[in-house]
Amino acid sequence: MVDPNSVNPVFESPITSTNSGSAGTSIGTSADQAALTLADESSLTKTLIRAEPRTKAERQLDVVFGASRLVDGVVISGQRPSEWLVIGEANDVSTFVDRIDREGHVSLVDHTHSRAMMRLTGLDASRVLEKVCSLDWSSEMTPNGAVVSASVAKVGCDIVRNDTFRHGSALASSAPTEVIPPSYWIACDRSFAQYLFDAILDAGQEFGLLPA
Amino acid sequence: MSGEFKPSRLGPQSGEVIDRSATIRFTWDSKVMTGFAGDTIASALMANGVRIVSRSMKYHRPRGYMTADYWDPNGFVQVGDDPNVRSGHRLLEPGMTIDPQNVWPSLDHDVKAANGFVGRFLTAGFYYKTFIRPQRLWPAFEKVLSTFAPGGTVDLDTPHRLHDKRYAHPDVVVAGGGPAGMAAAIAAAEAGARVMLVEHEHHLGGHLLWGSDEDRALAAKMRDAADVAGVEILTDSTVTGRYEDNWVSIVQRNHPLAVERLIKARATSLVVAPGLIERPYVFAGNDKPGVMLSGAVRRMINMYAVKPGSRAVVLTANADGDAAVADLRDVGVEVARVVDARAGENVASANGPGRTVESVTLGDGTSIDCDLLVTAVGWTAPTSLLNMAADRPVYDATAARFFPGGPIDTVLSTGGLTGDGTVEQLVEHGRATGRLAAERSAVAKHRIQAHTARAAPVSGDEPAWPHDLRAALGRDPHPELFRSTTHGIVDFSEDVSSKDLVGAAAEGFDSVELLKRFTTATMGPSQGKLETVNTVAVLAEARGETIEEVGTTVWRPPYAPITLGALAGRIFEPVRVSSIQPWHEANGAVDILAGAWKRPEHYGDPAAEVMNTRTNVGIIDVTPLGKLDLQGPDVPKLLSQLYTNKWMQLPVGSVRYGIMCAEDGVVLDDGVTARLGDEHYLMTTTSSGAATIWEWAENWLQTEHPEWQVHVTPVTTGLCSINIAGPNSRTLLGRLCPDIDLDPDAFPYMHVRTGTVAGVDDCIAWRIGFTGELSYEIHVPSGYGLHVWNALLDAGADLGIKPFGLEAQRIMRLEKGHFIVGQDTDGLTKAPSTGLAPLIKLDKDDFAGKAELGWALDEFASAESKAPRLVAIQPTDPTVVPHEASQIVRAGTNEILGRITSSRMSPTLGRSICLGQVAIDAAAPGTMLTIVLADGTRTTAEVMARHAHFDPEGERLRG
Amino acid sequence: MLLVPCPHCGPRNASDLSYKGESHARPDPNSATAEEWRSYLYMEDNPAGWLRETWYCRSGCRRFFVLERDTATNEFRNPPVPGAKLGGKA
Amino acid sequence: MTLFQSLRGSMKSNAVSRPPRYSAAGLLVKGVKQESWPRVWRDVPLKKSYDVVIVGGGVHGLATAYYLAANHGITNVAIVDKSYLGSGGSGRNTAIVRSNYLTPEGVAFYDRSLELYNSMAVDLNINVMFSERGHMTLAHTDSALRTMHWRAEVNKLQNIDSSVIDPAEVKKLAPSLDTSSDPRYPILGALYHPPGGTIRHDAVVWGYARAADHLGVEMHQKAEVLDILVEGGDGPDGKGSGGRVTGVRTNRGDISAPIVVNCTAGWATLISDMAGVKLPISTRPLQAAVTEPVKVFLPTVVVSGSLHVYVSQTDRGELVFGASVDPFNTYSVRGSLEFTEELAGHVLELMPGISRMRLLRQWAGLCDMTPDYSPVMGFTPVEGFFCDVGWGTYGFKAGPVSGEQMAECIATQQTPKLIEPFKLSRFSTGELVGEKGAAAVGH
Repeated sequence: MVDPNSVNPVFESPITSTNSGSAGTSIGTSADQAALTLADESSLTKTLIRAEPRTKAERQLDVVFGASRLVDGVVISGQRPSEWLVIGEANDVSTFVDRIDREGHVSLVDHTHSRAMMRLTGLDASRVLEKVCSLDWSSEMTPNGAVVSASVAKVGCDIVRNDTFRHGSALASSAPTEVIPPSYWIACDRSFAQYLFDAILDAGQEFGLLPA
Repeated sequence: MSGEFKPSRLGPQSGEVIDRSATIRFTWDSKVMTGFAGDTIASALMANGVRIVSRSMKYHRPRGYMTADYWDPNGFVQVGDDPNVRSGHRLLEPGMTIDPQNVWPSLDHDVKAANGFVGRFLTAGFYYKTFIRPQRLWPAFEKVLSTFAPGGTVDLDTPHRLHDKRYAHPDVVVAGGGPAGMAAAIAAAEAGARVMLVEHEHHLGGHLLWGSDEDRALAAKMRDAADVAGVEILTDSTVTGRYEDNWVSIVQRNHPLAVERLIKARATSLVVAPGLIERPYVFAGNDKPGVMLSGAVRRMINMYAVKPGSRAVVLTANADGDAAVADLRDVGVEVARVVDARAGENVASANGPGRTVESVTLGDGTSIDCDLLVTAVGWTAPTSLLNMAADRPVYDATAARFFPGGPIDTVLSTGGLTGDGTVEQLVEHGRATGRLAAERSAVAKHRIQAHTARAAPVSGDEPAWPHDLRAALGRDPHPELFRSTTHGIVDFSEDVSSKDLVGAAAEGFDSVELLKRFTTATMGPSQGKLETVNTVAVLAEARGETIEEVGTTVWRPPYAPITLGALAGRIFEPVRVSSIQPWHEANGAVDILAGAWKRPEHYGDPAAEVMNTRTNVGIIDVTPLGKLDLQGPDVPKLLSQLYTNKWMQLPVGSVRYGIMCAEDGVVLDDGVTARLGDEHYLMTTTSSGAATIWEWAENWLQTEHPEWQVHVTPVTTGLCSINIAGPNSRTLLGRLCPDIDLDPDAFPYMHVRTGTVAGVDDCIAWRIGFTGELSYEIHVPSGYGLHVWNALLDAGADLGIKPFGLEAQRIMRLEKGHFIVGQDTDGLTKAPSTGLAPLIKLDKDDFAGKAELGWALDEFASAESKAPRLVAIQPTDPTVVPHEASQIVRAGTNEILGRITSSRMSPTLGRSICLGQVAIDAAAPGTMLTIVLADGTRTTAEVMARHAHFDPEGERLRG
Repeated sequence: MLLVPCPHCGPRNASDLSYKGESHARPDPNSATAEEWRSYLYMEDNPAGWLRETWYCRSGCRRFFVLERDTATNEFRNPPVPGAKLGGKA
Repeated sequence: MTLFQSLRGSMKSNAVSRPPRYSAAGLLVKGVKQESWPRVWRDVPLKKSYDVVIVGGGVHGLATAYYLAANHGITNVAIVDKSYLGSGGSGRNTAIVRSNYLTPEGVAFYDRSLELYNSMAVDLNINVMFSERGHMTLAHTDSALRTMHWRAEVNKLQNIDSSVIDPAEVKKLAPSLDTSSDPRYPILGALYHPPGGTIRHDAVVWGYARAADHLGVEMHQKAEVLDILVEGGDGPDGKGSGGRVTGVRTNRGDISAPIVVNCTAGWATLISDMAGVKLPISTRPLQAAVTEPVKVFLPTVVVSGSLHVYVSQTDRGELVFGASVDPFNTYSVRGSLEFTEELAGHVLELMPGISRMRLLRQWAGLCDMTPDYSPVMGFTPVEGFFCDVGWGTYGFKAGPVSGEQMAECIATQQTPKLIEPFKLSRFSTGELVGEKGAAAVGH
């Protein structure tokens, strides 16, 4: 018998099938813009930090509800009042989280396994979201950096728009004339992940959305 | 009859929208015909000489095109599996199979037309007055009557083709693409607004399209300008409704991929510019084929190059009627007589004797032969969208039509709906409206952005609200023409005549709403677009009142009918699965849907799964179990508030069971909570209660006790939960848990430990006993859930490990006598009824339901208690398994004493076992109950002393 | 679709929130008479006009808050200050 | 003299001669003579005083008036309504009737209603088009199926024709339903109730109005109640508990009456507030919709609790749909788009073949919801002020029996046994009615 304790566990994403059920039949999108993609990023480390107002932790996080920022390789997302999600590679997140002052009513929960995550990127990304979510995805209402929670295809999701930065680093700035396509991190309860991935792919079919 | 006029295609017309190079073949009533691309079904049929399109609903009278547009009440056809297609609007497509509806056996020879002869007896409301006696015959009558149902036929095999939906957040939606609507859209877009311009028809331009060449040139120019300004143009699309806070529904019928797409637009401003709908005139014979409205004639000639008649009489009260005269003459139709209503002339009847118009009798008695009678007697203002914004239209007798009532901040109107004018005046009014809409949207947007956390910051104060400084359009005088000296049809789709209305009013149905209900006028598919004003006018006349005094009816959404497919769109039905689901599916699990969760009910033989678990060891995936991570110094206070029992002293490493009640004392949920650390707890709830209990906890924390420091975080699927049950469970877990001491003294029943399972860190394991066996429930980070599951199966192979499903778990818990909230309890079951009264601790200061539970305990203890008791029950005949919900009655009577709430054949005991709710006088142990089985026979059963049928002392689970 | 002015998220579709009904103060369960308690449980003001009611922003910020709405017109007024104590005994 | 005796004293004087009977022969005669029918009810001036004033001219108010006159000889009765007769819930419901309730008291009550509906055409001389087409409540989950069994078993013990049928039988009764295991909510079975069906709701209103009118009852439309006159109560202005009613104030002046009955739906709270009587009611709209007609294909009434939808097809071929009440309290009846979207989605899950049918019209009516899905009937803490309110979404089904029982309650000054469970005081004693045990969509 193999010693089960000797087998190294490997993280399994809840999104086990990334095959688009239907070929992306694109309309109204020229071929050179067709880089509209949906990528599974569930394996990123996510730590939920909750800290009451006026704690040191709140000042360290320094992100208001509805906004996000990149700091020390992690994205801090102000996803609810007094509630932040820190997203990044495991080492970066733990380094960051270890520095958080725990004085006062501050708590941490590892959400890596609770929340699946996918990234939708492309010039038509907001048009895809517009089909599955009732929010206004214009840059006035949901600019780069915005964070919002909403129902996507009937699943509760936390969404971060980060066109110009990712965990790890800011994106290498492209030529100034080039349009930076919008990019959204969509996090949902792990158990819904496969359903949601498929639903978004399906909605994006008309814009040529492909799994990345 | 021979020599009857047949409409035909004209030579090329300068405004035609058909493409003569693209011929389309189709069938009508099984005859092959051809038309052109750009034809509507109506124009193609008319070009092929078709005059009779349908039969009327009640009297089966022959009907031809009257308005020849979307609203034509006579133009309903069946296209393949699509019933009730508006042939005046639907574009012709190659290979279309088009058939008439409501005909039997055929369009030309309709037997039910006999209804027409007895029409004088079939007055409105006649059904109410007949078929009363003998009452037993009514069902037979009803069967016959239902064969008279109008409309097309549903093919029940119609697939739900691709329907799509989309949300939009435009600054301005303009409903109507005539000159004013286009102008409004252009002006708003030029002012910086995001604009959607929605036109019901296939082309922008409205009435310009059937006007002069200059009109059409203007339409084309504005269309281009709208494009340049960045307006999103949606043709063949309809704004079907305006709901709360300018939630605007738009049905797009010409989407390239979807059959139809429903767009839900949160419009900051809505501009209503639908134009006007021409009104039919009421007179004898007004529904004969050959009677057409002026707009229909002009569209047919100018847009579709169809000659509608050879010899016409035109009743005109306005410039549109005059223009129809000119158009008819231009294409060689003899206009035998222009009857000028402005000069007091009138039409009294359109006459047969055949099925189509052969002559017209004028008001002065003159009779003129003709095959076409055109009327132009005024308009209905389609104020539906304004009605939906609470506007009530106001009648203006001078202009002989209704106008919008008061102003609405975010809903503006323009075009013919608001007044008359030259094209230039309409365009100017439209532009002013578009600018105002854009300015108001900018203010509203500023406000929303300023109040929305995630939005881009806005600078400066909110701009002042722009006032409506538009110059109003004028109102041209128009004669009031509703009904002639004769009676005719008012509601063409319902076959209701003015005579019916007068009769109904005399009977007392003399308010608009009662009249509507009694006669069904305005209730049919055209929903009042053509007939509302005439209905009101005829009622006003009957009551000797004015139209203002009578008032009008409220137009209800939708503006135009919407297919169920479009409303449904893509159907989103989220399904949740645990990390282990791929294994279950690969290993023969039969799934069950529990709420949104898809989970294994069993793997083929639930009884064998029970026996294996009781004998060896079984594992079940219980991931759906609700799990809440609780942190903070005040967690015990929260637990004390939520559960009925005590929580202030729970030691670290312990697990406790509790029930939760609502404030009315009714059982809400149950489960165990473990204390993992000083200020760290893990609560479990029932699977179905997970979301509710989370919200319930937040509610207490946020509204009642904001001073308590507790963070509640749902971790249901962050932790993959596996219950390991059976005599071998300790041995099995021991092989995978190097760092947890499983010795019963070190890790007793109702305790919790954290450690490594199969190489996975941060796992939680606790000992509980839902199944009644020695069992460990482990919670592992979900990304490793499948890994641990496989490791258990591998490590337990020699221990007889087998997975078990929900059904085996249900059997085992019933053997053990554990109740399930929501099955063994119901919406009225208070906590004492479950048998867990000792868990209600009234000496706590407060907890949810405390007040009611105090009274409930007193009631429960009294001899007259009416509260049911949950008891274990065993049928006398061990092979009889009463189905769940079987009623327990007093012997020899039908008096209900309770019911079976759970029931199974126990594989362990080899007999049937039950839980049930019974009245106090049937609850004593040893009581023999009478149970009514599904087939009506009765059987007996005994009330047991304890809930547990199996191992009542709990020796196994504590082992 | 009604827009509900969430004090944290801004205007949100009503379907993003759960309606919790009229906001009534909870009596002390230790001293309330049965009549008082059941009046709290069951009786409603149910006015056709301004009503103080509790909403829960289920899809958004997950906060409970009290709003005032005119039940005849569905208009809201007095959006509350975020974080204020709601309902309750105070 | 007791109130009962004084009421009895008022009988007979208002007797009115009977108008021509409705019949096929009558129709023929009128047709030949080209005459019109006399008014369905008289249009008479409002008097200064009545023995009983009924607020609300819907099925409940009209039935109460009719049975007061027909069964108890109390005819000096006025019905006042702020709009036209049947303008509220009576004309907005989806006209479904059934008696397969969950509790014995519910079953007994609604069964009596069904009995009255059954004989109504003859009793009132109007064809109310009662279509006993059967009523099916679909179960999509084990727990729903268990509840169906529960209802069926309770029903059978009370001799109600009600049973649980399997998907094959469901398919036989309604071939348009998808009974395969493919849908997200597969049909696992149904509670089948053959005596349930539909009825023409307007005809019920007009039938009661016409019959009550013949017996001397007066109908006053566009007569809005502005206040209820109460003296001696412990609340402000002498209203509330311990007071007694003396009349009503209307937009057409004061009317004195020793008995005032609140038979409103949607406005029950507002009317009761005028008497100082507090109710356990929240007002919510219930929406409904109708499609364009197509040839008849659906022979029974189909209800799905899990999918919150009920549907039937009229003899005219329209599908009539209803759902559950709106998610928040409001007095606005403008209707919503989301209602139609959800409705269509759910209907197409049940009947995928009808995606090309078109929704023609949607509307809403106000429902007064109570905590236990059961009405509030009978006496109130104000003497002479009676309530027949809180009818939620099931008021139409109960119209006839409510009228009959309320009339008895008023005439005898005793709470009849059938409505004993529905008394207002249950909300202070905590003895809620058991329909709460399972009700979700109660149609």
